[in-house]
Amino acid sequence: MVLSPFIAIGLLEYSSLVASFRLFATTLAVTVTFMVMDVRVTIKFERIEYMNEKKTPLLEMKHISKDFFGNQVLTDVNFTLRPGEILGLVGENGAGKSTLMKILFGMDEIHQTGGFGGEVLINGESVLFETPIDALAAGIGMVHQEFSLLPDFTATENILLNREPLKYTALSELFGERLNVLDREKMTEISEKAIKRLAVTLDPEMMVSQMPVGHKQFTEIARELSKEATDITEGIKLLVLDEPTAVLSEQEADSLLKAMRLLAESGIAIIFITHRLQEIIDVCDTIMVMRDGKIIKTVPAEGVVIPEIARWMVGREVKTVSHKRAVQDTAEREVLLKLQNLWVDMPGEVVRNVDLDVYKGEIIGIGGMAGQGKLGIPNGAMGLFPAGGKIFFEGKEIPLNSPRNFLDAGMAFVSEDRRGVGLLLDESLEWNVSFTAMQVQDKYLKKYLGGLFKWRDQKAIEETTEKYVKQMEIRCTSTKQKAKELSGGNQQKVCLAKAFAVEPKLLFVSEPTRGIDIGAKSLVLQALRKYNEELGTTIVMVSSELEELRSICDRIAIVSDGKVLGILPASTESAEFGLLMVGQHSELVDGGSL
Amino acid sequence: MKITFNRIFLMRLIAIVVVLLFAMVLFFIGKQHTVLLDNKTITVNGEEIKALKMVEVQVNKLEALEFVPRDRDKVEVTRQKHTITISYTDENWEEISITRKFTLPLMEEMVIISIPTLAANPDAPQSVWLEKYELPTYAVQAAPEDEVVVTDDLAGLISL
Amino acid sequence: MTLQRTNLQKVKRFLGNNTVTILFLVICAFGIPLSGYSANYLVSEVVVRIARNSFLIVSLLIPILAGMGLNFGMTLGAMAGQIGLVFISDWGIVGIPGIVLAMIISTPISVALGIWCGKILNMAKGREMVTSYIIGFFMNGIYQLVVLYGMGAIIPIRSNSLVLPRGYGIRNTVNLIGIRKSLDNLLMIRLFGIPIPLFTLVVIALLCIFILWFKKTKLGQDMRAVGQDMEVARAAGIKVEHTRIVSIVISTVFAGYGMIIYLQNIGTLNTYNSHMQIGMFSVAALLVGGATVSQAKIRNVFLGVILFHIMFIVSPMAGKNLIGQAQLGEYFRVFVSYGVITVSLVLYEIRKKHDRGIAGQILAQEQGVEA
Amino acid sequence: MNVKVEKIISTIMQGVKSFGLPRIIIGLFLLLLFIAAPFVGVNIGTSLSDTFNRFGMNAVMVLAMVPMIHSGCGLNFGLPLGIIAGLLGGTLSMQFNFTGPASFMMAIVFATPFAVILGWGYGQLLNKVKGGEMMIATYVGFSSVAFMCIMWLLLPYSNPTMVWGYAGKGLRTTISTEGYYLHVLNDFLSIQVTDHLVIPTGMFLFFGLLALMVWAFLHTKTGTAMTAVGSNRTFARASGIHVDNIRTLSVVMSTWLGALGILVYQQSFGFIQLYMGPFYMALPAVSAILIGGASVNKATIMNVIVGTFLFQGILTMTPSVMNSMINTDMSEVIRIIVSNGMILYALTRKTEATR
Repeated sequence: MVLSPFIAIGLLEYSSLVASFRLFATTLAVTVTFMVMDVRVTIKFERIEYMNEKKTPLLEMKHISKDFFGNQVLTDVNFTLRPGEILGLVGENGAGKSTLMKILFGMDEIHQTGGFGGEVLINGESVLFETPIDALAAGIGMVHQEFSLLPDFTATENILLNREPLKYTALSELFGERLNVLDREKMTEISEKAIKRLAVTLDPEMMVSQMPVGHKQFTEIARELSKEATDITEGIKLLVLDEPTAVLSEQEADSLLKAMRLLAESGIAIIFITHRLQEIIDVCDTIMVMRDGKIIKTVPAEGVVIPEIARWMVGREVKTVSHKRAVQDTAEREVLLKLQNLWVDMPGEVVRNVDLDVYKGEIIGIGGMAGQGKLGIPNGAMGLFPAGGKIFFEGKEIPLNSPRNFLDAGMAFVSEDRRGVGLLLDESLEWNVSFTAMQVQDKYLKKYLGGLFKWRDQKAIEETTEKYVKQMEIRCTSTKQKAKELSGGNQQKVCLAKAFAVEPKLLFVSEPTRGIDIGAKSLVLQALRKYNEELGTTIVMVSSELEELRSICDRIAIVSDGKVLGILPASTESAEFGLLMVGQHSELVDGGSL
Repeated sequence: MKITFNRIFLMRLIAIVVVLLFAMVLFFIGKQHTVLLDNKTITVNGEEIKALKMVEVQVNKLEALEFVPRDRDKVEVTRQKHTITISYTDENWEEISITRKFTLPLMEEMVIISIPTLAANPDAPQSVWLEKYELPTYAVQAAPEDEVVVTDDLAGLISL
Repeated sequence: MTLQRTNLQKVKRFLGNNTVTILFLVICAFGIPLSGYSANYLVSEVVVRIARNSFLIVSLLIPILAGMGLNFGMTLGAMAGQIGLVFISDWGIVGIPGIVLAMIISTPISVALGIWCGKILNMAKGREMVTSYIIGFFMNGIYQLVVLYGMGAIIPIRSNSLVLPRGYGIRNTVNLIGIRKSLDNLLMIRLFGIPIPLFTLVVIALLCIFILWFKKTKLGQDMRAVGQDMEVARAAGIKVEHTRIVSIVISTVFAGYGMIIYLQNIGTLNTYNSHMQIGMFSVAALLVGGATVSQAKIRNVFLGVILFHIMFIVSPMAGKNLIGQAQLGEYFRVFVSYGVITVSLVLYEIRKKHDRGIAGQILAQEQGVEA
Repeated sequence: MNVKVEKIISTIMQGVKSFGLPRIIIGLFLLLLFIAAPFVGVNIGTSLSDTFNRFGMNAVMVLAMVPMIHSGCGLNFGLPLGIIAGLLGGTLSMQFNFTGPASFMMAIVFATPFAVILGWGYGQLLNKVKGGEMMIATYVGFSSVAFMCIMWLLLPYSNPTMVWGYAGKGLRTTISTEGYYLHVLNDFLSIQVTDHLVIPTGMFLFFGLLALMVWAFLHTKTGTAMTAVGSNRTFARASGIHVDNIRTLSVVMSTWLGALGILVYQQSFGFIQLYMGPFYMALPAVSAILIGGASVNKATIMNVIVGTFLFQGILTMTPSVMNSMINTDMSEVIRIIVSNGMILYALTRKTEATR
């Protein structure tokens, strides 16, 4: 099976070929001319046949573009999808996959940020969904990464949530149809039918809270499948699966893939988003690779190998790695921080068993796909989420689950959750910058009566804040301005200033550039770089942007499934990282538990 | 709010009307009336009607009451249509029993029936022997001191 | 992915889940012999109180179903019921017709108050209970404004026995002689010398059947969904806000009916304080029966009424026999009523927090297995 | 021209917004009452005097809200717990026959350990129920009052001015503070401005002292931490603050201030109200600070002063003015509606993004 754009390109090439043949023909023999004409006719014939067979693709997205306040996230995205086709959509975090899906579903987020450019066609008709409900009515279903299931409902109840078949009761004449009674038998029947289509064993009467994760996933898919055509809605035609296998065991994933094939055979088109490339190759008809908001490649899945995809994903050979520090012999360097068997319980981000050595003076990056545990490492080490295992700092063991001990040891953490963890939104910049240093190290305090009274030293606070405002170029009206009034980039700078004020020996930075514009991004990265070089502070930086890590770090650890898969020097080619992220490793890997 | 005249709106309208009608019916059948029965010598249009010596009066199927002259008693009834039966012995030692139907005005709390008048004019319209009655006003004025309103709900806490 | 529990842990969990009920069983076990009441007396008192209070308590169930916690705003319904009773007393409608008419009058008032209350609670998601509690207080002010200053002045009240001598406002107590026990006495049977108001019990049974049926309706299902996770319900297209409002409206209307049933048994209406305490006592009784902020069943209602009211009946006498002061027992039962609510709320919050920590325990266990 | 008008309007709107619409309405209402007062024959001097007096009586209890709001424990509906500590202090001081100003000092001394112990326990409890503090605080207050009802009957008090005459034991429902600490603060340095207008300087000074202490505390390291805990608990935790300890400290402070508050109240009021007396004491204090502009997680000393003045002013003025005007005393109803309406308003407002 071949995708239509390829046909189009192929045809173009053919027609130019044909033109040249025709030119040729005027000077060549008539028979040759005839031959050429013949070819041409056959081509034409083929094309007509093709158009007849697939006259209207199920879904067509044309010239889709989207920007969030000037920040271009999608540029001219085109693709089509036929009934029964499985399209594998891959790309790094931030490549634009989720934005594309949000556009498809008409999420509020899109409408509130100024809509999008281009056109979405379903069965050849241009559509514009106001809400996801409209999209559902048109027969598009989505299974999210996070389960949207009710824990105390059975599978059946969840599958038919808000679409329950009803039995008439007289009271409904008066109080509306919501007073009709649920038709339990019919509900079971429908859900069993939907489950059967998946060809899995799933007890329709089982409570979701007692299900293994895989069954929850199947319940979600069955919910989409159970949507049959009614007079106002259409039966399910297109299913979007957003990383459905991320939380599944291998066995569960296998049965899911089988189920997907079954569905495709019954004519349902599937868009399959995943980071597990082998799955894509196994199950998809077509693979579409996105990067930086563009479609890089759309190829038939047949014959593609993982390294190829990984290369497409990570893409561009980066020219702008700003520094190349001599890779020193790591064996001789002093270990500053040692993580042993660290596990962290952080919602949506499970760290299972991390071993990691951080050397003094280096910048080490931690990368990996979303939800694989990279964010959990600093959060768990700091003690913001329940954690277990061991951490040694400068050879001493630091007790876990106690932020105070973490800070006292001389470490600091800039959280990825700026608004939730990083800032006192309702307080002034002064407070935000000075607070941690004041509390942990008794800075900016005047002491009276031999330290019994520790009075806030307003002047010292102001001076420090002003210093950092200048140094970091924080744009604000005054140091008294409230943190919530600043832009994202400036808020991030405040977070960094807060950490710098503590003057830590080791600084954890988590997603320092998330959600801020390019100008602020480079400022933040520069500040980190400078801090590391001037004061020799060791930095552990967590980021989902590999290029960012490569531009600033000495070494990069890749985390997957809650474990460190491997550590590579930052100068390693992107493709190697890409491979590592998707679970394929080469000999270059120099550490971590495998 | 947009009103659409669909089936459910109609149904609700009907239901509300039915409930209102039902409420009215309840009003008719649940309204309590006090009927005072009076056996006193009374002067009507200059003509004196003597009280009956000994009379037994029964309203509906309630307990029968006995009256001697100057007696007054009351019965409490609901609904509007009632029957009254009086039985007495006249001067000729004849047992006389009169049964009459009467209708109470809906909003009347209290009416008085003069038994002698009824006995004298058993066939007269009910307005002759039944009239509305109002409590003498001095009864109300007798309680001039203002009642102290206790809105503190803690009082109820202890004495529940 | 569930933690394996040992038997000891299971027992602990059972005790933890039923702390309040067990505590009450102990109180009653000590209180009954101390009070010296005969079994016959106690049983007949409890029967009376079941008939009197159950309806009110059942009205609390539906907001719990919708995840809105204990509806302290049921006092609003109680107020509506009382207004209905004031009107029928004024008009002199007696007996069963009087009760039914009072219910009919209370309904639109309850619905209006319920909608208002539901809207406010939608604005205060996450702290419904404390808000509904304050709504009760706030509405009490409006109620006083209407009953103490409006009735007789703006709203016509003719009866002198109702209106204060100053000419407007309803008196402290309204005698409900016309409807007193008319529901209870409609079908009173005696079993082993214990009078049983069968008709009232039938009404309560009908309400319970309604609640059970209601849980099977689409609306009931929607409420369960909203109660578990508002966002998931919203994503499925359920009108979350509307559903929550409806649950409060139903609760308020039933509370109004419950109040009328309650007062026909008592026989007098304390115009300015009957309603205020009723919310607290109903909530306490429900919690004693083993319900929590997030889960309540009909059996909790009856177990609760029985245990709570046994405590209520015996404590003054027990106090008198123990210390020589009946007042001590009275204070004791007030303390217990409030204490019960406190303990239940605290246990609920603690358990909620504990349940959230389970994922961590699983991870720790996993580590233990792997290491 | 037009632009100028628009600018003025927008400045006014800004001002209204920052000051809060409910406060402006209540303030205007109070102003109206003061303007109307002379016309209906109410003496302004007496009214002002009353208002000052009640301000002094209640301000400390309103101040008791501040520490808990600062640490993010929400409105202290559990104020009765602090009041109980105060009652214990007051009654103990009388039991040991301290008289005059000394009895007030000793009441504070006796009340302090109770306030600390009760506050500590209460704080521990609130730490276990983060997120549901307000409802639980309410019921902790109620059940502790009911528990103390039993204790007032049982505790072995013996001072004949305090116990029931006929039984010789069990405290009375109201105990006069006359001869003990009646008006010790009211009369201290009080200024007689006119016949009707007296300024209870001592009470103001006492409140001023406590307010200064709270203000100063909030400027120390620990005070700063407390504010941060209330503003964003996770932030504070990530800055190495032991959140639970700070919260407990705030609850102890609130409880202690509540204890002092009730003592100040009693010395002016003249009576100690036991048993169900403290039951609903929290609500007026809560609504006063809300009227003053505080929210569920932000409060300042200014909110306390403005709120107490507005709330007590209305409580003083409405009965006298209304009574003279329409011969009806609706003040109780107005109090209920205004105070609970204020609490509702605060509860339904979306709290800041950080929570």
